[in-house]
Amino acid sequence: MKKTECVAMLLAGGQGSRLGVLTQRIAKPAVPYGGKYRIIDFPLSNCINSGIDTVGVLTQYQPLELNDYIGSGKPWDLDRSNGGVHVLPPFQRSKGADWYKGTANAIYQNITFIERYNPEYVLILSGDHIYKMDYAKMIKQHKEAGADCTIAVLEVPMEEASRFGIMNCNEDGSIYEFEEKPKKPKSNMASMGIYVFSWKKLKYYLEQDESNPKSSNDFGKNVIPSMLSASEKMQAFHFNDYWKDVGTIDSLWEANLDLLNPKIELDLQDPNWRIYSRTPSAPPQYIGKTAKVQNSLITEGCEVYGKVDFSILFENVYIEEGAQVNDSIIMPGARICSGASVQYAIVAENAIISKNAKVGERPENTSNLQKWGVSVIGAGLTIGENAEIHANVMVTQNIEAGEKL
Amino acid sequence: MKKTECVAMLLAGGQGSRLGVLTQRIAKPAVPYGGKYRIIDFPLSNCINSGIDTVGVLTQYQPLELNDYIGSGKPWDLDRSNGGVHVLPPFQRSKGADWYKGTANAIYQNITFIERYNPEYVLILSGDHIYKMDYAKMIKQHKEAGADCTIAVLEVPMEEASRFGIMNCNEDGSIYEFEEKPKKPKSNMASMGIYVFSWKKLKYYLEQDESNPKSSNDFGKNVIPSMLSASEKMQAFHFNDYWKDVGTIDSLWEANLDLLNPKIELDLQDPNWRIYSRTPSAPPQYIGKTAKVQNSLITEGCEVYGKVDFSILFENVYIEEGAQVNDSIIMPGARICSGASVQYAIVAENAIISKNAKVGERPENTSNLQKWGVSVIGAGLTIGENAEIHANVMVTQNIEAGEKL
Amino acid sequence: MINNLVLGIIFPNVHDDLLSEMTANRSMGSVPFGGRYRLIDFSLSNLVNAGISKVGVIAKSNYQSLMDHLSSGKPWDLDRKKGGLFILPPYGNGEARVYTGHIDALQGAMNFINNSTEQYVVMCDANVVSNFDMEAMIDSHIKTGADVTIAYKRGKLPKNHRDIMSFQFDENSRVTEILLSNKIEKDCDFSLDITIIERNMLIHLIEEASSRNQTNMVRDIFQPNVKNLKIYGWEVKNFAAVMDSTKSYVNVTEELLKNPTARKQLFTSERPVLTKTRDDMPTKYGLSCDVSDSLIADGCIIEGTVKSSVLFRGVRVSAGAIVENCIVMQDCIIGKNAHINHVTTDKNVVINEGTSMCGAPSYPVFIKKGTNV
Amino acid sequence: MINNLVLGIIFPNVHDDLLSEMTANRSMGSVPFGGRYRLIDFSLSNLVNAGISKVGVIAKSNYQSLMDHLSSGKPWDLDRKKGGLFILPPYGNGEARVYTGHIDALQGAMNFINNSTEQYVVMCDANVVSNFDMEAMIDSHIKTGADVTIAYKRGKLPKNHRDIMSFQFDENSRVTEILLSNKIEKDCDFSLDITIIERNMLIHLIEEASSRNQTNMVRDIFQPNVKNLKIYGWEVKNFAAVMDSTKSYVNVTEELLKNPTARKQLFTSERPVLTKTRDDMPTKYGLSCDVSDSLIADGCIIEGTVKSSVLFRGVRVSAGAIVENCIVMQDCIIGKNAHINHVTTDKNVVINEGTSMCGAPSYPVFIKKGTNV
Repeated sequence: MKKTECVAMLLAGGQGSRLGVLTQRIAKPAVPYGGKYRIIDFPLSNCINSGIDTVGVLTQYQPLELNDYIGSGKPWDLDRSNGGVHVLPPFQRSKGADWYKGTANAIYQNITFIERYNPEYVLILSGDHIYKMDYAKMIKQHKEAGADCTIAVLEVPMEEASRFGIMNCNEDGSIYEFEEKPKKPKSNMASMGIYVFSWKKLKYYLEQDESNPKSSNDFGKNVIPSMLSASEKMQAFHFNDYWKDVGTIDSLWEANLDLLNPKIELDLQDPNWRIYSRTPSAPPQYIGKTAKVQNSLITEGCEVYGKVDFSILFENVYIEEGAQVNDSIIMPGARICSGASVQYAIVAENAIISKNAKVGERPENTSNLQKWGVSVIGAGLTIGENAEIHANVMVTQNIEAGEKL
Repeated sequence: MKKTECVAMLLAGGQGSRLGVLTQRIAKPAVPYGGKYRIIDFPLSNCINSGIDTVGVLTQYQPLELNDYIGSGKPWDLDRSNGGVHVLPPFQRSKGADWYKGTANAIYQNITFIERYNPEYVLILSGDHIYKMDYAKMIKQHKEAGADCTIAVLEVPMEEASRFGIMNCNEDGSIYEFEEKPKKPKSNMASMGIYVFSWKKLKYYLEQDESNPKSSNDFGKNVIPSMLSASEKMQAFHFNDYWKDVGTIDSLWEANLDLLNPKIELDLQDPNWRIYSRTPSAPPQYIGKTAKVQNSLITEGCEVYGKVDFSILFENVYIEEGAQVNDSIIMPGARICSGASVQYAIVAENAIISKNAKVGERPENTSNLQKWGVSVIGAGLTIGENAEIHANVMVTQNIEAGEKL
Repeated sequence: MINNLVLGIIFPNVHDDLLSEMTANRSMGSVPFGGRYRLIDFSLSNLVNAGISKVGVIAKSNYQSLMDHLSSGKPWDLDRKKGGLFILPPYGNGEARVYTGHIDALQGAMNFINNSTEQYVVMCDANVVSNFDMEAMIDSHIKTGADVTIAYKRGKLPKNHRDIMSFQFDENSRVTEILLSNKIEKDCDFSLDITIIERNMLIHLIEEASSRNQTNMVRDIFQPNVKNLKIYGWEVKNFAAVMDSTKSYVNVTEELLKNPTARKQLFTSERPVLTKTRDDMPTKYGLSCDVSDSLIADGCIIEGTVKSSVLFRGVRVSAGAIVENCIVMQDCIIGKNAHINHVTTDKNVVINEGTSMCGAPSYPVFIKKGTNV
Repeated sequence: MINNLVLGIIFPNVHDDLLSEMTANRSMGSVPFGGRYRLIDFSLSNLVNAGISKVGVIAKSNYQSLMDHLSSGKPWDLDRKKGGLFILPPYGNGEARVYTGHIDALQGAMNFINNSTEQYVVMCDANVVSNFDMEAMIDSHIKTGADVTIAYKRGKLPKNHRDIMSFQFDENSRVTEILLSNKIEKDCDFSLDITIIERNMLIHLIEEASSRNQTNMVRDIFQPNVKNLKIYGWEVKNFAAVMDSTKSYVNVTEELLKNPTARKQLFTSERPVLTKTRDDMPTKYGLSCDVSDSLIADGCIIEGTVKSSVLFRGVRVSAGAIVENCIVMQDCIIGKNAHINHVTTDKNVVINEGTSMCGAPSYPVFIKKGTNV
């Protein structure tokens, strides 16, 4: 039997409920990002660029769009006779059926899948982060250190450390302690949720974990702590480049606009580290005579006749003459009508902002800065003429003309 | 939006528990058949040959092997940019998650999938039958009759009619009554479980059915009867060619050996109606000097040095010199050692029948003909030297040398 | 269903000489057009959108870039087990030589045509840009019982094209006369070189003509047989243009910028124009950029001024640069404070910092692939 | 990982003349072999099984059947976005002409080679049948620091092959002498024409040689430079055969039947020989059939006698027919009571009812494609 050195397992099952209306009908990894990508493009592209061509994607929440998006894996060069990308939903066995109970259980339920490739290592990834990372380097370090588990860590500002899972390390990089959201963090090394395991070890601990009825079957809460307490060799792998968790509306908005920030290094056009995506067939973008576009990302299929500043337009967005879009993200097929203004907002797929409607507010214009935040218009909704949507509102149904929210 | 005339939905979720050890780790539609096929090759090939290129495959039981087998749909020419074959497992929504409760519920849960293609008609298929059928003819009749639902029916011997769902029809082919396994059947027109629905009607009845908490959400038990009682236009479509339900060990065995019966018309080599399958890379079959092969189907990768008569060998089967195989089905990778004899049996994948072991019995050699039946050896099992497996035994674990069962 | 009823054939090389500057290292079919396409994409998409699932491309020379572009046919959903895309280059078998006209091109592909089972054939030249309902044209061909149906456009004749047919019709759109004069000044009905014919009739006509060593389909088959063959016209009312010179290539592009209806008809979502993707990121508009009235593909970085121009994928317009009335092909770099006007640059051209190049509306300048100016 | 480190190049046409009967309408690479393969499958599978993911096939003539066989490269997992399979036919660009030797073939593909980024190149001729661990050969090339490593086999020299090298080595397997005599009678170490070289060095050597109008890689590059270049040999211990005549083609096939070790080495499941599938059903053995010592592909129907023969896909042996010591290619029909012995039939041959054809072991008869006997 042919051996595959490393199989990647991508946890894409979470609902991402903090993204609210954006993940009502799609799984979080399928959320659009950066003008023509989906969040999942990043781990998938990282895999193929790192030479990992066998990837299992674990799904259970609203997988239809994600399944179709992944398809045969062609856009990421992951359609292979041996290996390639496989979507792994939960399933029924001859004795009973289970949804995935936790991250570790999801892997446990797919042991058969992993064993078919007879791997030395298993790489655990999640579908919630925007970053470019060479997993091959991490696997190399894992091998060279003779580790049982290697965890990618990122330095975070000390004051934010208590929001993360923190790894406390010895000088040689070995981890002696893991604290989940510690009140008094001892270090600022946050786990990125990216693990390399030696497969034999992982299999042992997954089986142990499964037989413990009290476990919540989660990597961070159960598997990593029990490996630590059994003194397995755990190493930290340091990562210093751009990394962003896009778990909240504000962080998703920020991560998008980071692409417009010349100080932030996230080059999506690097020929040595392409980020691949499945793109629809759309004509070139047309920028009309009346348009004024600055500091923005715009993609094919868009037509722009209004003003666009510091914003990201996905495919087939239509900005009418006299419309204005600032500091916003406009997802595929949305239309901003004449006289409408969209600021500090995310407008989801195919939404329509009618004439003279206003969506979102600049922080400096808000009465209560404490309550300020990015506004979100759900997919396919219509905001009526002259309606006003204030800051920090999540719109989940059509808004009548003139209404204020 | 582009319109697809007809979307096919293939119900492949059942466990097929009557196939016992053969479906312990794989779904029934993935059971090998005919030397190089799987059961699901028949409905999939029928679809593409009928010009239907959009197929949803509903799975929930042990789908890993089936998913991999279907893959991108390439072997059936069903890897399409628009349409193609899609595997549809159950999933979680923002409010709750459900396994497929019944055949109708499985379709109900995938209304979103169907609606994306905006079809006029939906064809419901199952993955349990061996037959070649031009669905285009059935859809044509459905259209011309202006029917709401067309059900494919087959004439069965009157004495067996009470085992089937029986359609009672008027002279014009319209169905006035449906009886599930009637004790006193009024006709011998059995439903083949193949339905064409006008999508709007089906959607309406699926939603009605779903809102009825007493319904078991099954086409035969609920949806068809309620359409009939509402006087919707239901037509029968007559089918006269080879059709075989492979739901039991005996019928699976029979359906295989039918391929060797010159009186039975099931041509798998017809250039106008190819049955496609995903085939592994194996060298040509080698028939050795000591071999004696008659009236059998043998495929690539086999090596035969013994006697094979009235049998079907799948890929990479090895028959040693001095071994004897009669009236049997030997699935991929199995090995029959020298001196062993296999008769009236199904030997599943990678099983080993050791030296001088005996598996199965001829009906004429059985003491009690009432209890006679085909014997089955489960996948990967070893039958020890000189062991004897009598008729009608399903072997689910390794058998020691000399043991008798 | 059109599927399995009609075979498509594209001639990617037949008019290479008309765009000689752009076809020095590529076939007509692989000339870039419209910001993100190659000319062959339009013919291929028309065929595929009409439901045709088997297409032969009869190549002659300079077709390596065409092969790279078409590869397995996946973007057009033509990577099929049955049918799909067939590239038929010269020396591929005993028959195929480097051809000169449609007749010997078809003669070289006779094996392919003979072994097909489709009843009809649609043949397209690659220098036509249009997006129309070819299925309707096929239906009309079948309904009228025509021997040959040829798509035509009403308008001014493309004058550089020596072999362009213009038609006279009777009241049923049957062609009564075929003219090959390029002197016609007023609007006329000229051929788009998209032709439907029964496969068996095509085989017969080609064999007849080859046996007489004839090579020119228009002069040797259609014109002499206008009375014997039932030739019908099918008017393309949508935007359609025949490229017959570098200047007409520029004019057609300008038309797309000026005329929103033309753009809408060519880029309708009903029948998308399909092409190979390139994994570019969205185009980045810088802080100081000034862009208007332009068609722009993905992967560009624009920090300067772009007006009434078409930018292909991966073009970089540096700060202070001005690009007006230009067609800038893939991966060109316009340096700081450079200024180009009425210029067409082929792929990978670099306009250095501060350089100025200026054509005239009546005489656009063309800069060859890979040049550093 | 070999991936992205080594580029593969196959010459499917270079020795067409050696199998002239079988290459009348196809390239050497598409000659059927071993029941279900084409010769090129062996080179391609060796490359792919070594982890190479970019392969160029430099075609010359008669390559339409080769293109159909290779199509998108899917069976070899070579339909990639990065790398994959590239067919490089003549007239594809300004450089590529109909070549005569390896040097001008490579010269015509220079764009492809230049634009690749791999450090090494493995070149294979298509008339060699073997299945060996090419990854180990590549590792050895890197470890020894050789300029060139050539795979060789110890045994009797294939005598019809004019340009076949035999080697003398020093104790480190470095080649000290290259002989081109085909008079050598005893066992020698002869080349399998599978060559590893650094890409940049290859480019340099080819440019040098072309500038002198040289075309023959063996005579013009390797032989004169045996002292300047560090040329190493790498012995293939597995079964390996060079096809240099129709007779040797038959002999190699016979060897596969006679020698279980050869069969096992060629068809190991560790490194499967990959080929295009055809959707045939399993082979049907009739009631009265008598089959022994034969390699048989799927899709056959056998009602007669088959002994010591190879049947390709879709062959039909009718009742009463006898096939002995034969190679019967795809879709041949052997009629009732026909008898053939020591005969090789190309594709689609029909042997009519009762007909008898008989070659000798030393002189097998060959029947051309599509013949009705």
